[in-house]
Amino acid sequence: ESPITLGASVQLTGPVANTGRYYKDAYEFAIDRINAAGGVKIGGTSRKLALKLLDNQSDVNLSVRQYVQLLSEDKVDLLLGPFASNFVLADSAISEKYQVPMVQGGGASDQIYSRGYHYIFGTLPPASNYFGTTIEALSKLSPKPAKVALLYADDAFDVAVAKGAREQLAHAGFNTAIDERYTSNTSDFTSLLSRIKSSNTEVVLVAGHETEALNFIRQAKSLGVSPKLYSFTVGVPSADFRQALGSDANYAAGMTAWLPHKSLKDHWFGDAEQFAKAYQAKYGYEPDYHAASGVATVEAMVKAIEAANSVDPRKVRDALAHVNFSSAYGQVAFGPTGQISLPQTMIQVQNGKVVAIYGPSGALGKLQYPMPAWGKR
Amino acid sequence: MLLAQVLLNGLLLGGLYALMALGLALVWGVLNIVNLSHGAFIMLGAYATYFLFAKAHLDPFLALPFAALALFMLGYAVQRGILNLVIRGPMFNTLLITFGLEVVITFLAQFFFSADFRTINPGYAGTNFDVGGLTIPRIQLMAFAIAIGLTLGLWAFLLHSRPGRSIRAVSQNLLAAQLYGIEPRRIYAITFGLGTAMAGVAGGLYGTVSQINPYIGTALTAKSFVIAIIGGLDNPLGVIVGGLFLGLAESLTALYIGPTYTDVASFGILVLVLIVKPTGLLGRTA
Amino acid sequence: MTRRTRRVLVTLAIGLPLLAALPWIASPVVVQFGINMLIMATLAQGWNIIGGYTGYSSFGNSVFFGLGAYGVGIAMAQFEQPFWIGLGLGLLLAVIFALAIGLPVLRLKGHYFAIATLGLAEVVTAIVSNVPIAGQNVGLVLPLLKSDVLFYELSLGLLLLATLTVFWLSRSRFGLGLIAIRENEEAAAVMGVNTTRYKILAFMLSAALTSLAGGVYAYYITFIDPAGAFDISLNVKMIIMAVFGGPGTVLGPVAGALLLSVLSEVLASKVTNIAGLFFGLVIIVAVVLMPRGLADLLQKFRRSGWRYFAQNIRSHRL
Amino acid sequence: MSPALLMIRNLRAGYGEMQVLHDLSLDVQAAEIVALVGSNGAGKTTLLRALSHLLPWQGDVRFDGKSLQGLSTNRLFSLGMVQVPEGRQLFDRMSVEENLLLGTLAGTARNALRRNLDRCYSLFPILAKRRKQLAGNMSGGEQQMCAVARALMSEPKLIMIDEMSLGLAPVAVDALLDTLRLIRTQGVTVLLVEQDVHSALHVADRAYVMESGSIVRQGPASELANDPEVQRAYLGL
Amino acid sequence: MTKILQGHHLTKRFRGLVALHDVSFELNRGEILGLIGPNGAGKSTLVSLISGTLTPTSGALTFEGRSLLKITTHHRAHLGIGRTFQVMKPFPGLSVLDNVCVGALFGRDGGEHRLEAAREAAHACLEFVGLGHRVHQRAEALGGPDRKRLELAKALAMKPKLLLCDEVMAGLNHVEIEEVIEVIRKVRDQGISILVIEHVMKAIQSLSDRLLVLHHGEKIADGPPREVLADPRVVEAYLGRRRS
Ligand SMILES: Nc1ncnc2c1ncn2[C@@H]1O[C@H](COP(=O)(O)OP(=O)(O)OP(=O)(O)O)[C@@H](O)[C@H]1O
Ligand SMILES: Nc1ncnc2c1ncn2[C@@H]1O[C@H](COP(=O)(O)OP(=O)(O)OP(=O)(O)O)[C@@H](O)[C@H]1O
Ligand SMILES: [Mg+2]
Ligand SMILES: [Mg+2]
Repeated sequence: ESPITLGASVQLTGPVANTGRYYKDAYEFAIDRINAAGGVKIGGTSRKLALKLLDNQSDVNLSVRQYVQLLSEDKVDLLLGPFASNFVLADSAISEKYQVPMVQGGGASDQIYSRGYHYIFGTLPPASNYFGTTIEALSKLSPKPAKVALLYADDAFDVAVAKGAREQLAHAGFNTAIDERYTSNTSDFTSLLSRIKSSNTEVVLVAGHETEALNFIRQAKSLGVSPKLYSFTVGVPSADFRQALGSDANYAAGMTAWLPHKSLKDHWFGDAEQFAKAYQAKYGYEPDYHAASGVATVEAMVKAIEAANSVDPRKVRDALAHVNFSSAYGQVAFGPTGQISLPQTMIQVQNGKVVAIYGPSGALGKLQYPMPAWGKR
Repeated sequence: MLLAQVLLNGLLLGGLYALMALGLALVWGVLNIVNLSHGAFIMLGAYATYFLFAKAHLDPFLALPFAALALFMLGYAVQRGILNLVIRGPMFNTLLITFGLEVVITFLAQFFFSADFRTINPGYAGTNFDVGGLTIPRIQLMAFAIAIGLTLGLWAFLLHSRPGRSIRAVSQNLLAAQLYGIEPRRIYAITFGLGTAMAGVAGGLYGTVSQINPYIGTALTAKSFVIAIIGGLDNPLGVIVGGLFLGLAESLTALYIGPTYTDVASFGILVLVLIVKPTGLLGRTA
Repeated sequence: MTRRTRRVLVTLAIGLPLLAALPWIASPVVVQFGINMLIMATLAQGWNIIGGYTGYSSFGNSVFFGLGAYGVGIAMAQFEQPFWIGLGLGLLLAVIFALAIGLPVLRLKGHYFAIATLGLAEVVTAIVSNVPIAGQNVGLVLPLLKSDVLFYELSLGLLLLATLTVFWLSRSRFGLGLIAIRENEEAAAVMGVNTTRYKILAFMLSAALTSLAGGVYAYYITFIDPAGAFDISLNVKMIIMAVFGGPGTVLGPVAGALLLSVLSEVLASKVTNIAGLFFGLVIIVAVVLMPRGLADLLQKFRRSGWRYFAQNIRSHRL
Repeated sequence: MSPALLMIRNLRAGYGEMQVLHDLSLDVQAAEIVALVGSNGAGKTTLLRALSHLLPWQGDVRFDGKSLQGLSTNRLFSLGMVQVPEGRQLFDRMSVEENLLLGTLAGTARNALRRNLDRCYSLFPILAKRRKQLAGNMSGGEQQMCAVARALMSEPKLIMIDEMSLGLAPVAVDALLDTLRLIRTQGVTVLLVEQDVHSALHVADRAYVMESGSIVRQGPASELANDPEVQRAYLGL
Repeated sequence: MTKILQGHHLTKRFRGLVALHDVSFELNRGEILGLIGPNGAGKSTLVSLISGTLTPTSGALTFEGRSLLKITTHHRAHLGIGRTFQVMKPFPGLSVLDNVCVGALFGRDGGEHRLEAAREAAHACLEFVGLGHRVHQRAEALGGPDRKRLELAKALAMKPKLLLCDEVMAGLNHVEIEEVIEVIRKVRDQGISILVIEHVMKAIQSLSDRLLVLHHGEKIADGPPREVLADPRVVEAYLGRRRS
């Protein structure tokens, strides 16, 4: 029996490689495990999974061509996604043209799902709700923070995050003293930080990229800017982030759609905790939600193939629309537009460890609030 | 107070900018090589300092001279071994070849150093002191001082020493320089090496205030262009002016107009300066 | 008509129909690659007019490309107009832009011009990412058209148009005027070449061709944002392809685009994650071995054989 | 006769495939002014370029008894051979004074520098007035003066001048010819390429006539000046 | 005799340096005017003012009765002003023929618009100055004197009414100078007015109808060659003792 081939083009080199490579690891990890467990059952026989992975060098145009190559030349059966919303936006046009479903765990922008495409499915929850739990947690504080700053990068994903957060902040009755868009990949936050300091803003919410979070925190320290809390959409859950900042990473809050918790049961990995252990043992770093979401895409694909009892793209597509299973990543089921809906959990770095603070079901841990001033740590 | 603080931030940033652009301006002004790989050398300097700091536990400021030396040797070798092969060809060739170099260096950096983000984070990183209500970050201040010092040193060297004059002579008329006893291959390599050594120092300092990864180079090259041009190429002092100018312009734009407009401001100024005074703020008119 | 031109014509007469028929005989990957290659070649050819013939190394051509792309993007995504309207809009934007900035910027010489246009490219990118009708930095999503054949033929047509334009240029009074400007602008002016007008016309011509390519690209890729549409490394690629092939020649840029595209494509799909390294090395080696481009190689290689490369190194090194 | 300061035997040189100099032989004695005349394209400039090793050559060339084979251009300067090249080749974006300073050897003492500068300025007063001006902005004749002055700065043993009087006003030519005579008395040797054959033969001790890359006539300058063949070909008499 | 070119109180400053100071002059139709003066006197500067590559600091210029001040460089070429450059400016990458062709294509009245016709005209010009045997070489490969000839051919191809020659004989030997003198005479015989700058006395004497002498940017003499060359100020500033 020939294997079922999944194709993907991800960022193994180039500026986005830092996160892109998580998807490579996740895809390989999931496929190995599924194959070890016997593979995919179709019509009574078992077929193995294979992966055809290409490096798009962080170049959108190249990634588009590589997806065409995967479909027409390498004749892969089904598609897994790249990392990041702008890649998914362009690449999903190929899956739509060829009518082969793509399940991706790397793009969360609302734009991906607003085009009425039928062949794109995603395991990252909607951008607009990223700060939901964080804001809920904030409104439970007393005294309630008087001034909040909302800073966001100007790319599709972060603009969508900010839009949601803005509404939720207003709804929860916060005074948003600073609401500022900044250029993606900027390395200088000193002007914004000085404004935050001089306006005595207490809570800062940053929707941006990992590099920006790093620079933000380092420059906050050097300018002695210490609000009572700051929270970042990305970076905080990743090991890389904590390693780069050392002890300066403490108190940084963030969010994740996934934590390696025992309660997340999985057909192949047992539960999320076991998954995380096995993953770390193999790759030498802690998995964060990118890895988990990447694994979930492979699992969703397998579930759909088994449900459709075929690798026919259209049948798999219809089956994907109806999958609903529990995984190490969480409950996977796609809404009418193709996007999953998962709540975010607020987290904070405490003594170099990621601690869950607040989830959809309420408080999970104690928020260290306010953060001590830089000089008093 | 906010304005004063932002002005200060801008100035300190500008000092670092100036140092970043210094090597580019030197190599461009003297060798007429528009070095698209300049940012990649800054990146290498940052990594050199990082590894000396993280692996050899050397204070980053003490590591700078070693980083500079390493980058000097690398630059010397690159010029002797590669750039000198095409130096007499059409102007575009150096542009292309340095573009190729950038691709290669970046690739190798990511191959050997991985795409992980790094920071040079000594114990005193991020400390600051207060002067009359202004917060002055310590590392930025030291970086600023080093940047200004190096620039002035280079300026004096180029303008008033015999080797400096020889360097400029080679750039202006290769044939005459040879006829008058100057060995151009060595001078070229030394100059390029000086340029990369400057980039190395700038990179080390950059790493102490910002995160580093193999891909920071391209953006830094662009920034260095802006500064070099605003300042003018035939005078290292111009680079200081360009750096400070840009630092201030960006900080003020971020404060008053909005952080997404800093690029409009910095590159807008670049274009305006070019149109009004192509030789830069301090340059001589032709 | 010399023997050489006749040979070129014969090659074209056979080659063109073959190229046009390609989508029906080749695999979709090849078509996909073809679209990309043809667009790149058009860009290189567009750049050739201002950079190769006039001697002004523009780094602003990515702006024309972006304006072309946004013309189509805005017309289709924001106003639901047909593609052709968008193409026209982009063309208009680009040509007007070339005219407006050409006047001040084309007074600059050499590297200064290059950097000024580079600066302009950054400014325009930054402005567009703040303009609501262009979708700010979030970008625009265009309707999906599932016909790669159409895109292929469009791109081929564009390249043909660009190449014919350059061919005409190479043997016209206008073209000689541009070359004179490239070789010595002051002398050209003294001999009666209206340098300002010629330079701006060349810039506008270059802008027009480049923006058309941008428009086709936008519709084809279905999603544009400032970083993608105004990508400066795209501009670097145009230059590399044109220079690699031989700037200031009719077919050089096309040959350069073809060769480099094939090379980087093969590398990207075969040695996938070390493609970047190879690409960089190839550029370095190519510049060292053939500093005057493919056109020169083809001309002289037959005469001097492999010694050609050694001679090049000897005459260009220090 | 003592061995020549510059001795050239069977020199062959050219551009790429094209050979320009054919087995050329020529001697220049110490403290002598030798003129080299010849029509357009005879190869005079090529000879000077080859001597400075700006072109590859074969043959035997000795300076001060020492073979020049394999010596790089910049080494020749420190041996005391300097050249005022065709087209002047100034450092255009440097001041006149910096141009002159670059004409000196590394390590020249400060007062020697001063003395040489003063000598050049008194020779060409206009250079003193323009000392801070960029060389590239000067008039054609001023540039020629600057180029000659730069060559004199290093107190060379042998100075080779291509197209000496190019663009110089008659007064300036006179001044220059006087200077050449003067430095000759100080032991400097001069190899002069000059289109104004009349002036050249007037100032030179000996002269060579060159045609198509070979020497066709040689002898004392006064003798050649009266040679009817030379008169017809170069003086238009 | 009508005046083709007149300069009124022309002054040109380069920052602090006054290169031309209050110079007035005129050039008659069909005349050859010699312009001499010591090095740095401002001769080339004057030519640049006329051809439009420099603009005067003050003063006025009229060509065939119309003011030149607002007229761009290329337009002056169309009106019929052609010049050569002392520091030569060939189009180095083009063939000798194409170099000259540019002149034919864009010169007086916008030049010849047909490429073939322009080529023929250019060929004729090259023959005329004695470069007929090198038409297909690249301009780069020409030596100094041949470049001078090329400069002249380029200007002639423009079919100018007024030709400005800036030291076209420098670097030529006496015999070659005779040839160029002959060429310039022939040009004049076609009715073209000429301004020549030359340091070769023999050429200046035999060519010029009139001489204009500049010294330190000022006009110190203007008149028939014989008189001017005998003027003690000219002798002292320019000719030197040997010629006196
Ligand atoms: N760079 C070059 N490439 C090819 N040929 C050249 C080059 N320079 C000179 N030549 C040729 O070499 C020959 C000798 O030229 P050279 O310049 O030495 O003559 P010359 O005696 O100095 O004459 P001139 O009076 O023109 O200065 C000429 O035929 C010339 O065309
Ligand atoms: N761009 C410039 N900047 C500054 N000074 C200049 C410039 N161009 C010319 N000069 C100066 O103006 C004066 C006149 O120069 P010009 O070239 O007109 O002299 P010239 O009479 O042609 O001399 P020559 O006989 O040496 O060619 C010179 O002293 C020169 O140094
Ligand atoms: Mg010569
Ligand atoms: Mg002059």
